[in-house]
Amino acid sequence: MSQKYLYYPGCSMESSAKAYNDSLMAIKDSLGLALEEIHDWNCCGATEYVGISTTPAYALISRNLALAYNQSNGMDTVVAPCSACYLNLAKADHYMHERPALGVRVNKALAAGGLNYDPGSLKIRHLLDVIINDIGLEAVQAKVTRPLHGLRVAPYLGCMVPRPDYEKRWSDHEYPDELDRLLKILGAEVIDFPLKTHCCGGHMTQISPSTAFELIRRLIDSADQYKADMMVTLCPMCQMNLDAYQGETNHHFHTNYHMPIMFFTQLIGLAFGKDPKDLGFGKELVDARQALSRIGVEVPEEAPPARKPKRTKKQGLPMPVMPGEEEES
Amino acid sequence: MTDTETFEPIIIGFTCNWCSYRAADLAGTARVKYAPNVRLIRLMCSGRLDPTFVLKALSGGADGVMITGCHPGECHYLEQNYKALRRYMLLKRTLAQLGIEPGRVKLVWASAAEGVHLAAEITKLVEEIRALGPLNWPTAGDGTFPGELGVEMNTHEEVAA
Amino acid sequence: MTTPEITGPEDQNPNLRLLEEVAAATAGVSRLEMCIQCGTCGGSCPSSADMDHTPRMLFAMIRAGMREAVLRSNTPWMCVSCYHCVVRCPQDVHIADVMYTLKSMAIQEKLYKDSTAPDFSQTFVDMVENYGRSYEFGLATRHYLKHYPLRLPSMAPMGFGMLSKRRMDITPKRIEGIDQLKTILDRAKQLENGQ
Amino acid sequence: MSGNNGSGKPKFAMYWAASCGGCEIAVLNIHEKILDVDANFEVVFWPVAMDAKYKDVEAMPDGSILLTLFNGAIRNSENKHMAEVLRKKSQILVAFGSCANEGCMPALANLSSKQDLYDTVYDTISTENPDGVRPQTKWEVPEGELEIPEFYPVVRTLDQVVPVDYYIPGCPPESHQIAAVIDLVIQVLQGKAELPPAGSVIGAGTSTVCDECERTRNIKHIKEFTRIQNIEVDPELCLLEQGILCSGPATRSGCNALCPQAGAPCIGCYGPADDALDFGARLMSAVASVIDSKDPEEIDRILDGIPDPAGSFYRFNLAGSLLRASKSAWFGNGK
Amino acid sequence: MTQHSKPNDKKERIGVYVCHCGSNIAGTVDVENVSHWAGEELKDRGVVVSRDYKFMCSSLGQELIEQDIKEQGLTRVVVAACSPHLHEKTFRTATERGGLNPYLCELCSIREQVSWVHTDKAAATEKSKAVISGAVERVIHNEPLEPLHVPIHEATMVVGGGIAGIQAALEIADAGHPVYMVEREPSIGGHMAQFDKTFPTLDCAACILTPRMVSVGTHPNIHLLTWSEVTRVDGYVGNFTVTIRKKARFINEELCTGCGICQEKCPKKVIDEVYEAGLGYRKAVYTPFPQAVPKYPVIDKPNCTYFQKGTCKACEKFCPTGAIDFTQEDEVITVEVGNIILATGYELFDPRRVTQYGYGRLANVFSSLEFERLSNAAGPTDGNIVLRDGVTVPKAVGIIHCVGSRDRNFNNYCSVICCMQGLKFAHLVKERTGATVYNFYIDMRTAYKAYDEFYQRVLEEGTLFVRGKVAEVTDAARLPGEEGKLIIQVEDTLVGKQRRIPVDMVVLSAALEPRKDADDVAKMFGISCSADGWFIEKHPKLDPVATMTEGIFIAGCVQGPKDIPTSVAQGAAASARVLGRIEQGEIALEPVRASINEEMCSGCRICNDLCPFNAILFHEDRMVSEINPALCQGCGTCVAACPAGAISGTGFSNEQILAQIEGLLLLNMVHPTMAVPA
Repeated sequence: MSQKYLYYPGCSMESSAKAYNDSLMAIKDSLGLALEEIHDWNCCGATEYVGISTTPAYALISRNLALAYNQSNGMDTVVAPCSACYLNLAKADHYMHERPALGVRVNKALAAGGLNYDPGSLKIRHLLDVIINDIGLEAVQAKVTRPLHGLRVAPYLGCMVPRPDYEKRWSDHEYPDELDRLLKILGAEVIDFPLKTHCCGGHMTQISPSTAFELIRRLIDSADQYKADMMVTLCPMCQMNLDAYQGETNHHFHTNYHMPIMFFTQLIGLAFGKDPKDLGFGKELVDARQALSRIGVEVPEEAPPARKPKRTKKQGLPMPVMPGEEEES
Repeated sequence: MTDTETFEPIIIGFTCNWCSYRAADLAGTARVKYAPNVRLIRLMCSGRLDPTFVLKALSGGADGVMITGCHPGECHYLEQNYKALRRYMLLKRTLAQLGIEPGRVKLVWASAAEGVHLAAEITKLVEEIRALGPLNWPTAGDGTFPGELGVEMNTHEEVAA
Repeated sequence: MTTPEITGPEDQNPNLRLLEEVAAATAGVSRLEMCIQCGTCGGSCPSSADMDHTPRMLFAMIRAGMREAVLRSNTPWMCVSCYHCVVRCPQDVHIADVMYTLKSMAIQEKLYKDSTAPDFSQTFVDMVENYGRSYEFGLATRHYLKHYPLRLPSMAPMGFGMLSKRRMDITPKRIEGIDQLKTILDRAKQLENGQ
Repeated sequence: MSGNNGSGKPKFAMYWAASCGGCEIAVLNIHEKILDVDANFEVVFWPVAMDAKYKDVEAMPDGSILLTLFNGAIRNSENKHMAEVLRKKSQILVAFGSCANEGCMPALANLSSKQDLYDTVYDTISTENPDGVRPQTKWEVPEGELEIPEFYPVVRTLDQVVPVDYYIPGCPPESHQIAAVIDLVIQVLQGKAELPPAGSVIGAGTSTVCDECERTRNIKHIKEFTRIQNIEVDPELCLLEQGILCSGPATRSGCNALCPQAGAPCIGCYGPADDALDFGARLMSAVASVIDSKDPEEIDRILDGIPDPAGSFYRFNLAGSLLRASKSAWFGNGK
Repeated sequence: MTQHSKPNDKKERIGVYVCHCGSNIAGTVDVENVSHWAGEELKDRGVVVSRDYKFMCSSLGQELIEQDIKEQGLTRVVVAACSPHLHEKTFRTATERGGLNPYLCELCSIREQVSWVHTDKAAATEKSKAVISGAVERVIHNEPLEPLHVPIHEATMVVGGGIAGIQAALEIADAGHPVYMVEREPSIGGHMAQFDKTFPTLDCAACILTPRMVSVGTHPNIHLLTWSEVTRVDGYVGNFTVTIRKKARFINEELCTGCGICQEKCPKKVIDEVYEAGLGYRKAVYTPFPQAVPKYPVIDKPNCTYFQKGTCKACEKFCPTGAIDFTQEDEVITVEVGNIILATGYELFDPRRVTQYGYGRLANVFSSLEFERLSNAAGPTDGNIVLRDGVTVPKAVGIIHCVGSRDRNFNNYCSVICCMQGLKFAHLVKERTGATVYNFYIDMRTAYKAYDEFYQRVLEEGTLFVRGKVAEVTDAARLPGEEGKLIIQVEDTLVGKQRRIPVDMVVLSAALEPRKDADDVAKMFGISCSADGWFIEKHPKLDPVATMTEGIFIAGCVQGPKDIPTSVAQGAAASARVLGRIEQGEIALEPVRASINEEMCSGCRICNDLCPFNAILFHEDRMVSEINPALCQGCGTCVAACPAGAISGTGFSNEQILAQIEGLLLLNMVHPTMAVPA
C-alpha cells in the first residue's frame, strides 16, 4: 500500500539540490511513498526573512500551509525534504498556536490573499522521519538488492531537523540515530560521527565566509579522522556548503580534503539497485566515483567502526551500558 | 432588559479549602483587586461539589457559577478533583440542553499560590457573564412566571384562607 | 461601578522596557526574562568566537536596557540558527528567535555595524518578494559583486561548477500567485507596523 | 376525622390532569381491594369512572371530601383550576403518580418552547391544518363565545400550584403500594393507625431501587456507555456496571426493581429519594463519579455514550427539578 | 418537595459580630451599616444580636461573644472578620467558653475576600451583607460536633534503612518503643554507605555510619526486615496493618555466621549496579559490602548458576554451617503499627539523558556515584582515582555541576548537594592525584554551617572554578592539544568567552531524583507526590515531616533533595512527632467526617471506590456500605456522589451548603416559604 502525503519541495530541490530531488523521485515508488506537490508553493524564506520582519516572514511561510490545507482532502501531513523548509513550516504552525496574537496577524494577512490557516490542522514532517517511522526500516530493507557493504559513511543530519523538534519526533537533539539505522540496513558501515548534528555554517558562506569555512573544516576533518568515504546528509544547505565550498575551504586552510557529500536518498537508490545516473550522481562537485567504486567489492577486513573503546586490560572498569547497545554485538 | 454595561452579575463560587480558598486569601493579603461579583463558598474539596449546588445557585438567581479546585494531580485528597471535573463535564452537557449558555458555569484550577491567577479568572468570568446578560431564572423570582397570565405559586396561607 | 484592572506587585524598573519590547516582538513566547546567565548558549555556539558578545552577555545587556549597544552588536548576525543553545538552554529561552527579533530591530533602526548580513537578507527577501522563489544565481552574483569582488576569482570554479552541473539556474522562476503573495505580504507589513 | 356527612361514608375523589390515564388503571388494578374502597368511601368525583360535573364539585362545601387522589401534571389553566378547587374541597390532597409528583413525561415538553410545541403539533406534515390554526383561549361561534383553557408554557407539578399533603410516586404507582395505602387510610378511619406526617411520601420505600434489585454489584468503573440492544447483557450483573445507564441508584425504591429484574434499566419513575433536591443532579453526580478516566478528551468520548443527558437524567423529573424547564420553555424562543 | 430550605423552625437565636479590623475592613466596608442591616433584615432568620467591633479577635471582642451567649441565650454565632484559616479556632474557642459547642460558630471572611480585594465601598458593603446572610443561613444548620478520639498502637514502622530511617528508628527504639524497619536491599545503610568521605568535615562515611547500622541490627526494640518490601497498607492513624513481602534469601539466618566463604567460592561474577553503581563486581551470593547489616548474604536468583542451570551449589558445598537453603520461598507477614515513617530516599539522575555530556558514550565520563565508589578505599580501585582503563591516573579532571538539576529539560529543582559534592570531589582528586581540577558551576551554593569555609579551603587548594553551565563534552579534537582528550566546551561567563578545556576525566554531579516507584508508594500509603515526584509534607515551613495523612510521616530525601545533616535532623524530627503521638496514647481527629445512613443506603456501591483513603467498606451480608470515621479525611466526594442521598458529611452537609447558597443570594429576603411561621 502506498501512503499519500502533501509534498513541499522547497526552492533548492529544483536547483542546487537537484540530486536530492532526482534520487527521491527515483526511489519513492519502491518505497510506496505517494507525494502530491503543493500547487504553486512559494519559498519558505529560509533563515533570512524571519530576521527582517516577523509577520511578513510567517505570512510567507503560512501561505504554503494554507494552500496545502486547501488541497489536503484526506491527507493531513506535509512532507519537506529540506531542513530549513521543514523547520520553517513546523515553526509557523507551532508559534501561530503558541502565540495566538501572531496567529491572528498572520491570518489577517493571509485573508488579504483569500487564504486562511488554523494552526494544528496539518502535521509537518521531514522526509527521513516519514521513511523511518511510517514506511519503516523493514520495508526499506526488503527492497535492498545491492547492499552498500564496504562503504564507510559519516551520517550527517545538521541542525534544523533534530532541533528544536517541536513535536519530539526525533530520538535525540544531539545524537539522533535515525539516519545511522537507515544507512546500516542499506549495508553501509556507519561511523559514530560525533559532529552529526553540528553546524555546516548555514548562510555564513555568504556573510562571513571565514566563520563558515571553519565550521566546514571541523566537520570534514572529523569525518576524515574517522576515515569516512563520504558524508551522507539530508539537507540541501548542508550538502551545498560541504560540497560546493569544500574547495574554498581547502584553499583557505591549505588543506586538501576530498570528502564527497551525498544525499541519503542517493544511497537508498544505490542500495535499491537503481541506475546511479537517475540518482543525481555526478552532480556533486567533490567527485564521489572513487568512493563509489567500493560498492559491490568484496567486504575487506575493515577497521572496527570508531566507537567507545572496549576494555582491554583486565583491571579495567565496566562501562555504563547504553540503551539499545545489547542487541549490537 | 438590563444593558450589559450597568448589569452587575451575581456569581456563586465554590472553592476548595486547600487550594482555591487559600488562593483567595492570598489574593487578599497581596491586595490583588478583582470584581466584587463573586460570592465564595468553602468546601473541603472540589470533590464535594454536587451538581445540585450549581443548579440551586442558577435556579436561585445567580447569573453564573465558578467551580474551583486544585490542579490535576495536585488534589489534597489525591484525585478527587478529577471527579469534580467529570461531574462538571456531564453537567455542562445537560445545562446546554436546558438552554443555559456554557459560559455561565466555569471550572478553574487554582493552587494555593495562585492568588493573582484566581483574581484574574474571577474578573474574566465576570466580564464574560456580564456580556451574556442576566440569567433571571424565573424560579428565583417572586413566584410569578413569564408567559402565564397572573399564574403564581399559591402558599398554604392563601389556600387556607 | 466598573471592574478594576488586575494589579499585581508592580516593578517600575524602566530598564525592563527593552526586554519587554524584544519579548513582544518575538514570534512565540521568548521566555527571555527567564535567563539565569548560565552561558549554555555561549558555550554551545559554533560561531561565538566571531561574536562581539556571547548571547548570554547580550541578554544581560538587554536587561540592563543598553539599547544601542545591543542593536549594534554583531551577535545576532553571527547566529547560524543551529538551535544547539535552544535545546540545551535550561530555562527554555527561545534564543534563536530572539536573535531574529534583534536583527529586525537593528535593521529598522539602521544600527548594524557591517551591512553584509543585512544586505544579504534583504537581497534574498527582495528576490522572494519578486518571484515567490529564491533565486540563488541572482542572489549570489549580486551579493558577491557588492561585498566580495576580490573573492570572485576563487569563487569562480565553484560558480561554474554549479552552473555546468545545472545546480543553479541563470533565470529565476516565478510562481503563478505572485500577486496574491504580494498582497498578503503588503498586508502583513502593515500589520507588523501596527496598522 | 370528619367528612362523612350525607351518606355515612367519607367522601373520595380522584382526578386526572395532564396524564395518560395509567394511574386510573393502576387503581383499578388493585382488584378486589377496590371493593374495600367502595365499602369505606363514597366516591363523589372520578371523571374516568363516573359522570360528574365541575360545577358539582365547586358547589361542595370546602373540606367536604376526605381524600383526593390527584394524578397528572399542571399543563393548562383547567388543570390548575381543578387543582385549586380540589385543594379547597379536600381534607387530604394526594399527589398521585409521577405526573402530579414531578411532571413525568408531560414535563419533557418543558425542554421546548410553547411555540415549538405548537409548531410540532399543528404544523408538521402529519397534520392537516391548512389555515395554520392555533388554539385560542377565547373563540366566537354562532352560539356565543367559547372559552378554552390556556396552555401554559411550562408544565408544573401539583405542589408547585397548591400545597399537597402526601405524595404517592410511580408511573404508575404499583398496585400493591396503592392497596397498602388504602389499607392504611381505612385503618386510620377505624382509629387503628395514625396518619404519617404531612408532606411525606407514602406507598414507596425509603431507599433506592438497587435496594430491591437482585443483581450482583461490584465496585464500578465505567469506560463506556451503551444500550441493552448493543451488548450481550449479563443477566446477573448490575446493569450500570455493564455500561447501561440505569437510574436505579437514584430512584426511590418501592417497585421491587421491576425493570432491572426484567433486564431493562430503571428509568426513574419513582422519583428521587428523601432529601434529594434534584433527581437529575444526584444521578449525574453518581454516574460521573464512577467514569473511569482522568483525561478530559477520553471523558468526553465516554460521555458521548449518553446522547441525550437532559432526557436521560430528567426523564420523569424535569418539572420537579430545580430548573424545572429549559430557557426556551420559560422565555420562548425569543430569548 | 419545596425548593427552598426549611424555615428556621429550630428557632435558633443567632448572634452576628462584624469586625472593623481597625481600618482593614472598615476602610472599604461600611461596617456599622452591615451590622445594623443584619440586625434588622435577618431578624426573621433568628438574628437576635448584631454588633460591630473594632477588633473581634481581641480579648474584649471575644468576651462580647461569651457574654451574649450567656446573657442573650444565643444558640448560634456568626463572626464576619478575617479568613477562617486565621481565626476560626479563636472564635470557636470563645464560643466554647461561652458554653456552646465550638462548631456552632461560623466565621466568614469579609477581609481577605471583600475589603482587601475590592475598591468600591458600596459594592464591598453589599457583598459583605450577602456573605453574612450566607453564614447565618448556614449556621442554622450547623450541628454540635465532637472530635473523634482513636488509640495509638505503640509500634512504629520505618520504611527505608538509609541514614534518615536509621536515625528515626534508633530515636524511637531508644525511647523504649518497638520499631519495624523495612529495607528493600540486602543491607541497611542506603546511599551513605557508598560514600568515602562526607562534606564538609571529610570524616569517613563508614566510620560514622557503621556504628549506627550495628545498633539498629542489635537493638532489642528494632525488628529489622531487610530484603523485604511493603506490599499493602490497611487501617488508619494509630492502627495500621502493614503487609510485607520478605524475599527469599536462600540463606538460613539461624545457621549463617556471615563468614563469607560462600561469596569467596561462588564462581559467578556480576556487575554490581546498586552498591558499586555499576563500577564494580559482586558474586551471585553476596553481602553488598563488608560492614553490611545484617551480615547474612543473599543469593541473587536470576544470576545464580544453580537456579539458572541446575548445577553448581558451590556455596552449599563449602558453607561450614550448612546455612544455604535453595528451597526458601518468599514469605508474607503482616504487622500492626500506630505510625509509619517513610524514608525511602532518592535515586541518582541517569546522566545518559544529557547526551551532550557523553556519559555512556565517552569512556572517561563518570557519574557522581561512580566517582564515590572510585574514591572509596573499599571500592573497586581501593580508592585510586583512575580512568576507565583502571590504571591511568588523570592529569586533568573536570567536575560538572547541575547535571539534570535546575534544567527545564530534566528537573527544575536544585538538587542541593551537588555544589558541596563537587567541592568534595575536587578536594579528593587534588589530594589523591594532584591533577588539575576544574569545577563548572552556574551558582555556587554553599549555605549552611561550615560549608562556605570548605569552599574557601578548596579554593586555596587551587581548584579552578569556571562559572558557566557546560555546553558539551566531546572527543572530537579541533585544536592542537585536544587529541585523545575529553574537551569540555563552555562559556566562561565571567570572561564572556567560549572556552574549550581538555581534560582526562569528567565527573558529572548528577541530580537527585525521586524513586521510580514513588507514585505507587505514595498511593499505597495514601499520601501525595508533588509534580516533581517528591512526597508532599503537610506544611512546607511549619510541618515539614508530617503528611496530609494522619500517622504517616516522611524523613530524608524522599521529601526532597537534602544533605546528610538535614536528613538526620528530619529523621529525628519525625521520630519526635511519633513519640509525641505514642505518649498521648490517643489522638483527636477533626470531626469533619462523612457517614452513611444504612436505612437509605441501597448498596449500589457507587461510593465504594471513590475514597482514596479506603475509608468506605461494603458489607456483603447486609448489602450496605459503611464509612470508617477514623480513615475518612472529610473531603466529601462520596457525599456528593451518593445517588440515594444516604451519605451525609458533618461540617459541610447539604443542608448547610444549600442554605448558604440561599443566604448568599438573599433568597431569605424574598421567599415566603422561608419565613418563620408566626
